[in-house]
Amino acid sequence: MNRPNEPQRGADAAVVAMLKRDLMLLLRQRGDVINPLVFFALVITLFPIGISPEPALLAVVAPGLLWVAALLAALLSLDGLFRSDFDDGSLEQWLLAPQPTALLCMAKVLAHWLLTGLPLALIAPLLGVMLALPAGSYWALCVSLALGTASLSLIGAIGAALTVGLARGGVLLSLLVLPLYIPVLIFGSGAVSAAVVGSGLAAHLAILGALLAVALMLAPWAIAAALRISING
Amino acid sequence: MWAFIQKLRSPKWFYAIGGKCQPWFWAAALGLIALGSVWGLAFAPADYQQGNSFRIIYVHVPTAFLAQSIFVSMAACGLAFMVWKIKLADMAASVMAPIGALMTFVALYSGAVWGVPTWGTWWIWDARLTSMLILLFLYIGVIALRRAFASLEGGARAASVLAMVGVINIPIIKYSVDWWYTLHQPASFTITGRAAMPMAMWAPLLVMVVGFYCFFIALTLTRTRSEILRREGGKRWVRELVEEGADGL
Amino acid sequence: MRLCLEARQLACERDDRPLFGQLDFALGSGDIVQVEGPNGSGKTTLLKILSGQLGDYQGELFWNGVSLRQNRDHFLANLLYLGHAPGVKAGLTALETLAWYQALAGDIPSEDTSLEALAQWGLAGFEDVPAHQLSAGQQRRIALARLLLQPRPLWILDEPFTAIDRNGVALLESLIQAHANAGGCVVVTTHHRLDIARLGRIRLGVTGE
Amino acid sequence: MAFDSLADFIAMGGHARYVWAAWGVTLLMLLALTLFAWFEQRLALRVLRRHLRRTPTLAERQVPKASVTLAQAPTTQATLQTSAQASIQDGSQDSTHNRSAP
Repeated sequence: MNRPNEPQRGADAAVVAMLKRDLMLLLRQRGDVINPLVFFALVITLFPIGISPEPALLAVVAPGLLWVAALLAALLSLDGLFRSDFDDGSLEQWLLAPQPTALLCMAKVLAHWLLTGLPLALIAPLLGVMLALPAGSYWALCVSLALGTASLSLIGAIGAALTVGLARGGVLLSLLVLPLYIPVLIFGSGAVSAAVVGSGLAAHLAILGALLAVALMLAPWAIAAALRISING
Repeated sequence: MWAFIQKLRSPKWFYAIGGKCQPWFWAAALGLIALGSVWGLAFAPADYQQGNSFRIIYVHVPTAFLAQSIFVSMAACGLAFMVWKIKLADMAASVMAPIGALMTFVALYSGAVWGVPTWGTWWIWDARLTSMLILLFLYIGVIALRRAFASLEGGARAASVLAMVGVINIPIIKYSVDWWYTLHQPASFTITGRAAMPMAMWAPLLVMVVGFYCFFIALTLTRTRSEILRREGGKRWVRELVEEGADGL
Repeated sequence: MRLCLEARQLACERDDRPLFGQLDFALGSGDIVQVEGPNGSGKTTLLKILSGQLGDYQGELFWNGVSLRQNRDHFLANLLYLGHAPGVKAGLTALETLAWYQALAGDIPSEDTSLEALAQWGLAGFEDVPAHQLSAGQQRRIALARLLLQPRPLWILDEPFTAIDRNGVALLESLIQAHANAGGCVVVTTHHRLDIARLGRIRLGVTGE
Repeated sequence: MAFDSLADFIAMGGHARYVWAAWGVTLLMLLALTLFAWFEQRLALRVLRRHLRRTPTLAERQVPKASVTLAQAPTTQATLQTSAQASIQDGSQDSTHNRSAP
C-alpha cells in the first residue's frame, strides 16, 4: 500500500481526459453552446433595426459589426469556463494533478473554443447575408473568425481565471479582457474588409496567426497562475 | 544585486531611505516643472502652423510618457512581488496604479483639447489618443481587479498578473492601433506626430519630462511610505518609530 | 518504505492575522492525525499548505526528506486530497467522474475496480446516474470511492464526514484505520469525534489558555 | 520672450482657452496629487497613533500556539522521535484510547 506511487500514464492521457470531460459536459448542457449563437444572431438583427435596413449602408459596416458581435458573444460564454469547476470543487482537484497545470488549462480552453469559437465562425456567413455583406468575403469572415476566436478564448481565459473566485466576476471580466481583445478585432475585421475590397487578406490572417501563436505561448502560464491565485483567495 | 533584493525585503530600510531622498525629488520636481512651464509657455517660439496651441505639447507629452512608464514600472513591481516575494514591490504597485490612471486621463484630455483648434471637435480617433484611451482602460482594469478581492494578498497577486499580461499587450495594442489608423486615414496630419523640432522647442520639453519623472518618483516614495504605515502598523519598528513623536515626513 | 511528511517551524499569516506559528511535527507511516480548532483557526489553511496548494507560508515542509518546493510533482503523485466540496461534476455520472480522476492522476482506468469501489460505498445501481440526481451524501460517497480506487500513501481529508450517514462514517473510519495499519498516513479535519485508536492531534487556535 | 505683453501672453494668440484649459488641468492634477499624498501620510500616522494609544502594551501580537500531540505508536515511531516533536501537552493523559474530548 505505501510504496511510492508513480503515475503510469503521462500528461497526454490527462489532457485527453480533460478535453473529453469538458466536451461531454458542454454537450450535455446544450444551453451553454446555443446561447452565444443566439446572442450573436440577436445582436446582428439589432443593428439594421437600430441603424437602417439600407443594404448599401449595412454592407459598409458589416465586417466590423459581425466581428464585434462575435467577440461579445465569445466574451459572454467565458464566465462559465472555470466557474462551475470552482463551485463544485473539481478545480481544486485538477490543480492538484501531478501534470503541468498550463497543459490542462490549454485543454480546457480548446474545449471552450471548439464549442463556442468555431460555431460562431460557422454561423457568421449566414448572418453576413443579413447584413448584405458583399460576396466573396464570406470565406474570409469564416476563416478570420475561426482564427481570431481562438486567441479570444485564450486571452479571455486569463480574465476568467482571475475573476473565477469573485462573486460578481462577470462585469469585471469584460472590463479586464476587452482592451486586450482590440488587436485581434482590428486585424480580424481588417481581414474581412480587405476581402470586401478585394485586396489580399493573407497579411491580416498572418498577423491573426501570429497573435494566436503569442497567446498560445504565454496565456496558459498566466491562466495557471491566475487559477492558483483565485483558489487560495 | 542580491544584497539589494535582500534590503528591499525589509520595508524598514525603505522607509528610512525613502524619507531621506524624498525631499530631494520633491525639490527637483518643483524646480524643473516651474522652469519648464515658464520656458515652454512664455519663451519657446510658437509653432508656425498651430500657433500657440502648440504649447500644450509641454503638458501632453510628459503626461503621456509617464502614463506608459508607470504601467511598465507597475508590471515590474508585480514581477518582483510574484517572483521574489518582495511585499514592498506590491505596496509600490498598488500606489502607482491611481497615479498612472490620472496621468493617462490628463494626457487624453490635453491631447483632445489640443485637437480642438485644428479639427474643431473635442475627440478625434488619432492613433496615439486611441492607444492612450485603451491604456486608461487597462489601468482601470488593474485597479478594479485589485479592489475586487476580499483578501489583500489575493488582490495583490491578481493585479500583478494582470499588470504583467497588460504590459506585454501594450506594444501589440500600440502597433495594431497605429496600423489601423494609417489604414483608415493614410495621409492626414497626426496631431502628436512631430517633425524634427528646433532646439528652442524641445529643450523645455526635455525639462518638463524630467520634471514629471522626478514628480512621479517623489510621489511614489511618499505614497509607498504611507502604504507601509498602513500595512505594517502591527510591526514593532513601526510602533517605536511612531512613538518617538513626529518623525520627518 | 518510510514515508515522512515533516514540518519545521511552520507558520502562516493570512491578511495580517497570524493563524499559527512554530508548528513542528513529523508524520510517518501508520500515523492518523486530526487537526482540531475553533472555526477560523486556520485548519483548512494548514491542510492546503500540507497538500502543497498554498505556497505562502514560513518554515519548511519535507516529504521523505526533500523539501516540498523542490519535488512538488512527485509529492502530488503520492497525495490524495479531498476538500470541502466533493469535486463531483453535476453533469457527469459516477463512473465518468472516477475515470476522469484516474486519468488525471495518471492511473490506468479500469471499469471494474471503479464499479467495485462504488459498490463498497453503497452506490451499486447508481453508477450511470448523472450526479445532479444524487443526494449530497451520495456525491460525497463518489469522492470517497477514490480512497479505494487510487492507492496513495498520504491522505489529507478536509471534513470528509459532511453529509455522510452513520454507516458511511463507520466505513470511512475503518478505511482510515486500515490505511494507517497498512503503513499509510492520514491527516483529517472533522468536528465529528473519531472512534480511532491511536489518534494524534494538532490543535490550532490555542491562545495560551 | 515670445510675447510682447502680459495681455498678449494671456490671450495666447487666440488659443487661450485651449492652452490654459490643458495646462490648468495638468497643474491642478499635480497639485491635487501632492496634497493628497501629504494628507494621506498625515492620516496614516494619526490612525497609527490612535491605534497605539488603544493598545499601549507593546506585546508581540498574539500568535496562537499550535499544540501537537502525536500518539506514540508502540513499535515504529521510536526512530522518528525528534525533539521538536516531543512537545507533549502537559496534563493531557496520553492514553491509547483518547476518549475524552480535549
